Amino acid sequence: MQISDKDLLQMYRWMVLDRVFEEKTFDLLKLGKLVGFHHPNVGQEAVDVGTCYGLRKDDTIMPTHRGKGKYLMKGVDIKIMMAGMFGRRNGSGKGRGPASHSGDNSIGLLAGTGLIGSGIPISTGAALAMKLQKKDSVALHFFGDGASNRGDFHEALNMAGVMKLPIVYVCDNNCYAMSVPQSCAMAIENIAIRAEGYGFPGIMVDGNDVLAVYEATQKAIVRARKGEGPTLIECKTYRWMGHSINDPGVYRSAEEVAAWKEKCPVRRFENYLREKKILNDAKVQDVYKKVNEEIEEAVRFAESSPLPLPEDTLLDVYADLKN
Amino acid sequence: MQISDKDLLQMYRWMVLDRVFEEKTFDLLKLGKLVGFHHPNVGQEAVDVGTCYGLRKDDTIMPTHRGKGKYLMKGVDIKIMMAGMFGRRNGSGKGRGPASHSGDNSIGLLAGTGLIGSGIPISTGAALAMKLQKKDSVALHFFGDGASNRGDFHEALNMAGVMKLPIVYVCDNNCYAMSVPQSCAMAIENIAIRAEGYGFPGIMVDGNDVLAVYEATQKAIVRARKGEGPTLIECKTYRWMGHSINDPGVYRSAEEVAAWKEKCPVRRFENYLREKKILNDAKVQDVYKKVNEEIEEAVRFAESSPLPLPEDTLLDVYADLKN
Amino acid sequence: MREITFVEAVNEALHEEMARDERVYIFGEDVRVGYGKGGPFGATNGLATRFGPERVIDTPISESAIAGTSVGAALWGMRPVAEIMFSDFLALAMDHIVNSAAKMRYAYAGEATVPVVFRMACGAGVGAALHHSQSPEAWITNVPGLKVVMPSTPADAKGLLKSAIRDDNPVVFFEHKFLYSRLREPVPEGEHLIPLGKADVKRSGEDLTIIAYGAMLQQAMRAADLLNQEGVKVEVLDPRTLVPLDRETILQSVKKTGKVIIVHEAPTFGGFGGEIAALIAEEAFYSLDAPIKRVGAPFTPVPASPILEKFYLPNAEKIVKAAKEIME
Amino acid sequence: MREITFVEAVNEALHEEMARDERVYIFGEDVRVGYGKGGPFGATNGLATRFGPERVIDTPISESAIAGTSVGAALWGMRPVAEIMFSDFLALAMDHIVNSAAKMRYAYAGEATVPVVFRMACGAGVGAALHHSQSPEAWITNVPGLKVVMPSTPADAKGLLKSAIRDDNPVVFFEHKFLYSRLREPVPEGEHLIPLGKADVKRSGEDLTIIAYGAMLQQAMRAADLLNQEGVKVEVLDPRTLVPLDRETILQSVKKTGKVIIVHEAPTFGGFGGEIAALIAEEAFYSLDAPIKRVGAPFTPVPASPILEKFYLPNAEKIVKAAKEIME
Ligand SMILES: Cc1ncc(C[n+]2csc(CCOP(=O)(O)OP(=O)(O)O)c2C)c(N)n1
Ligand SMILES: Cc1ncc(C[n+]2csc(CCOP(=O)(O)OP(=O)(O)O)c2C)c(N)n1
Ligand SMILES: [Mg+2]
Ligand SMILES: [Mg+2]
Repeated sequence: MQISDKDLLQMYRWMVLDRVFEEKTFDLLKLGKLVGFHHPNVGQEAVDVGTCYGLRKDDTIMPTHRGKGKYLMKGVDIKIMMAGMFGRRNGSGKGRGPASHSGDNSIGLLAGTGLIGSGIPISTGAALAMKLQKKDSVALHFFGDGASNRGDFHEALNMAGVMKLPIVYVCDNNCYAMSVPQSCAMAIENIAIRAEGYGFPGIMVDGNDVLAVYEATQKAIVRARKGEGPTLIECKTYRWMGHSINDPGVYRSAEEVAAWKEKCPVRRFENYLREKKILNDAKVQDVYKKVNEEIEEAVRFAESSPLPLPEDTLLDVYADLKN
Repeated sequence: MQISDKDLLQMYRWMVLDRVFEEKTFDLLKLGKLVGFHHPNVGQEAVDVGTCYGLRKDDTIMPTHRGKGKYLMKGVDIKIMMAGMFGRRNGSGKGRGPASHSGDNSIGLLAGTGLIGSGIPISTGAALAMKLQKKDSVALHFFGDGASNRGDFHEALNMAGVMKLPIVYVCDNNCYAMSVPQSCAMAIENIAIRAEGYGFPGIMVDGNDVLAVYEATQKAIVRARKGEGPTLIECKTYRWMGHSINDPGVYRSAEEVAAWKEKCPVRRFENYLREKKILNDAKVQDVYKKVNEEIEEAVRFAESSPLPLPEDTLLDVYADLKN
Repeated sequence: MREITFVEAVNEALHEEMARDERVYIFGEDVRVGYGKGGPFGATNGLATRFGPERVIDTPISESAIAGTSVGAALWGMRPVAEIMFSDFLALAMDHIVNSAAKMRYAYAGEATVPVVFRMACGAGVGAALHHSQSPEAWITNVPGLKVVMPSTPADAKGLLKSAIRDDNPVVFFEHKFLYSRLREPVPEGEHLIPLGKADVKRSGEDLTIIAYGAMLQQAMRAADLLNQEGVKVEVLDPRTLVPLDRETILQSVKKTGKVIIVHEAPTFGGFGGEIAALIAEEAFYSLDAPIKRVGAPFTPVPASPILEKFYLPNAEKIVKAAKEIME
Repeated sequence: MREITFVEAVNEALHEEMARDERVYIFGEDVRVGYGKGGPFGATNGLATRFGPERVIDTPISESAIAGTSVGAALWGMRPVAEIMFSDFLALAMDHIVNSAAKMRYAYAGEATVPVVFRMACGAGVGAALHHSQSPEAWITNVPGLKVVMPSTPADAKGLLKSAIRDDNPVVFFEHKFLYSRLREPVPEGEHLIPLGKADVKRSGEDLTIIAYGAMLQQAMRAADLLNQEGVKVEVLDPRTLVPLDRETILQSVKKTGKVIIVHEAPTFGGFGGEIAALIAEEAFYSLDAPIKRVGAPFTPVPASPILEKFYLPNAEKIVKAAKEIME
């Protein structure tokens, strides 16, 4: 697959942004500055960037609970996202919903729910809408290895298969669902094979190789736009940190974590771009500097943003009725 | 597989009983004599007999809504079953529950619920109990092609796979779920392949060939008793009649139905046994005569059985509390 | 006015709304053909031939995904009418009704609407036993974000369903299956809209208010007749919409009569009648001159036998008995 | 008596019952290790090391099958303690709780028992937002066949959980997550059983009854203190078990005080408070000398922001305000 240097650089910038954003917000979380749950995505950046790069505005995505990279790539303003994480009135969710489950139809961002796996039929319904509306947009849906054991996974993928819906299911397989390793939750190694049971292709990719992820996604998107139906893409990756701030991660060995850190997707892509002479020290530093500045600015914006008013509680329950 | 002549004859008798019982009770239904829903099983007898023949008392089964053959084979007294269908006080369910969703622990009959597919985890739980109790019994669970699209199918089979539970999942694939043909409900032809996604074997058999069904089931049972885990067996068959008494079956052609009637599992087995000289005209007549008598007697028993008392409504809601 | 059955009224509403708005589509099991006339009950009769299988979609047996995909399609510009064949199966769609549909607008902080209707056949009286006969409205009336509707007459069914389809909120729409083909009444042709959230005084009276909905309205009307013969003037009030509940009309009636009986088919304990009783006990307390009575089913599953089911169901006689207890 | 936290009390009950009866096993997500101390909250701490992974079973993320397999295992001789991590996910297990567990004994016409406990962490106050903070008890209190328990103190949590595990009926056991590590109180060591279906008068008084459960009991006690300072003698009654409800104790109290406030954390509208109010309005009507008040959450999802959540939650001040309205 041919990708321009400009695109490659853009992708790299997103990888770095994703990494730094997650690290930075985790620090803020530890400082008690953020509201709600946050599940750091560090180590899984290649999935975000490889799947979301180059999507159209009228394509939808629904990210998972883990990480904010996909939101940002789909077009959520980083300041608004940060303000949401700070629980501010102008941020994602505006204090009513959590920042990580807020949606925005204008940029094709579908809100999930806090229930693992329940988003799968919701995205599938958006794909059904696209088909009924005779559009060539595509829905991208994200979920974890753990989510693939929910009944909703089965019901939705089966429906998408039989109705040939324009959707790409992306499984962020990071080997664990909270403390439970994949081997304890299913008797198979490759979740992708489940697609066979729904009559469409299931593909495995190295989830730490952004270009492999990108290529697989683009193929699936073309297929979906042509009306040929869904694809399931399983991206094998790993989360470096605990499930959430409360999780010391006692269920896995230091060696295992270290081995995966060796396969760092950001460094790997950086090395590749250096080899291709697209990146050098100066450029890398520049990317990090700009990304850091962008994030710092977002934090400043969030910190100076207004808190919600208590009475905001009562808004937006119904489209017509008032509390 | 070696099967004694005696067993073959027994199986034949069950095939005939199943067929005649379903036809007879459908007539009674048309006469308005039965209470509740009934879904005739005519055409699918080979699945009942091939799977349930030779089960142990400490094995469990959970039949579907369709047909009573499995209940009778597992040991429900035909009179009690009939009395249940007549809504009598001494019959299955005793007027509280419907005859087709009543259970009896003493013979390993698990009650399902009226929700298609919801029984799958329940049987799976019985298999888990067997494993925890370190028994070598097996759970047999039945469900239709339509039920295999329920989320519970997925969640339960996945659990059974990873926990290596002693259970055999039998899919009565009769090509339709009410009016919906399989092709309209899933993009695959062979439901058995879904087992791959759960890490255990999925097997297809001709569901109109009682011996093929028997052989596949026995193999799966041996596997389960040895602690090697579940098997999914898909039996390809067809229901001759409408889904229920209300269903004129406008969604399928007369030719299709006729073609499947050509493949009648009862006649097929009969012909086989005639060829093997195990059956002849006289024996066939004798089997039909005895079966008819048995059913007639059950009907007489049911008709002369007491109706429930209105206040029975209030019984058996809690093990301890009284209404 | 021409008379049609309850299910025909439902069907007419679907026909009209699908013709009016092409974003409306039907999604459920056996809705296309079913038993030959659209679904097991005929509610979707003629829709597939008129609007094509693209807009009248047979689904796999996947209640959770029926509900969940409908939420997604509603978010993405469609107006799905999802059918859950029996309301007992609401339990399977529960997550998407209470956690997805009901909360989406809040999660979006007002930047999205979820115009989906979940239709489902509820209620007992047809010998369908414990898993096909429940009245589960109380399972979802404590869930902010949902509207919950239960019509009692063919005309209300048509007018409320049309409004529900046009509503920008998720609406759970209970259709009592006992009424489907048994209740035939005048129903206005063409545009006939009944606003959600408005109760209807089905009969005026000064001595006693009976509040009843679903199939119980018929029983309340019969009870009113019986009581009238003994000189008790009964007001029969049908809330029609449970969420939002028309508090004013209820309170007005009770303030007038001072006595109230609340009737529903679900078990009394834990039923929606509790909400109505609590409302009255707080807001019309000083107008009450007798205990608030509730008449509902006993605390048991719905039995299979018709003899037992008859004993189980609330009816006019039980309402009259309750009335006599508070009219003394 | 030694003091332990709410979650330690839950944990102790599990330890004791697993030691007592080897048919008891734990089944749920992350119950074995979780965040290092058994589950996300520590409720199953130490169980896996003591009883082995065979009896403390980590499951896939499959709430429906967690519930459904537990029903099957209970039918086949085991006594499962199924864990649904957050009670919001009850919606996913709803079918097996309301249609399987609750109805099995009836379907078997009394020839089976279904001794399963569904434990789940409910409630708000910890900033967990709309899908991890609900109080869904009213979703299931209209379902015959279930018992529904919600303890308010560590001692009750231990005593009720032990009873629930020994009960031959399906029990839904709500544990308020705000209390888990925040409430530390004396809890009897060893055998300590509190019967299901018995309310507890947590404080006696003659002027006003406050009925409250779950995390709201603390608020009711605080309100009682505040009101006491103004000379109002408050009786605080904790039903502890919602189904079966201890009607006698409730009616007795209200008959004594003549005034009642019902408090729960779920939205007021459609909440379980309606059932309690309706009971009182029917059975203690003539003893009442003021409207029945309910204090609950507004009719909105649980908001994410702590500022909003504080506004959302019922508390002692809101209870006092309601009290003043009826004490005048
Ligand atoms: C239905 C449901 N069950 C359980 C949870 C609690 N929970 C939150 S995240 C999580 C693990 C999810 O694992 P996976 O899908 O692999 O995603 P990951 O966290 O690894 O990215 C669990 C069990 C939940 N939120 N929803
Ligand atoms: C959860 C649920 N959805 C829908 C129904 C209505 N229903 C009863 S039988 C049936 C078809 C079942 O098809 P299948 O599983 O293939 O079994 P078959 O009837 O063909 O034997 C349907 C949709 C139900 N009882 N439960
Ligand atoms: Mg994972
Ligand atoms: Mg079928």
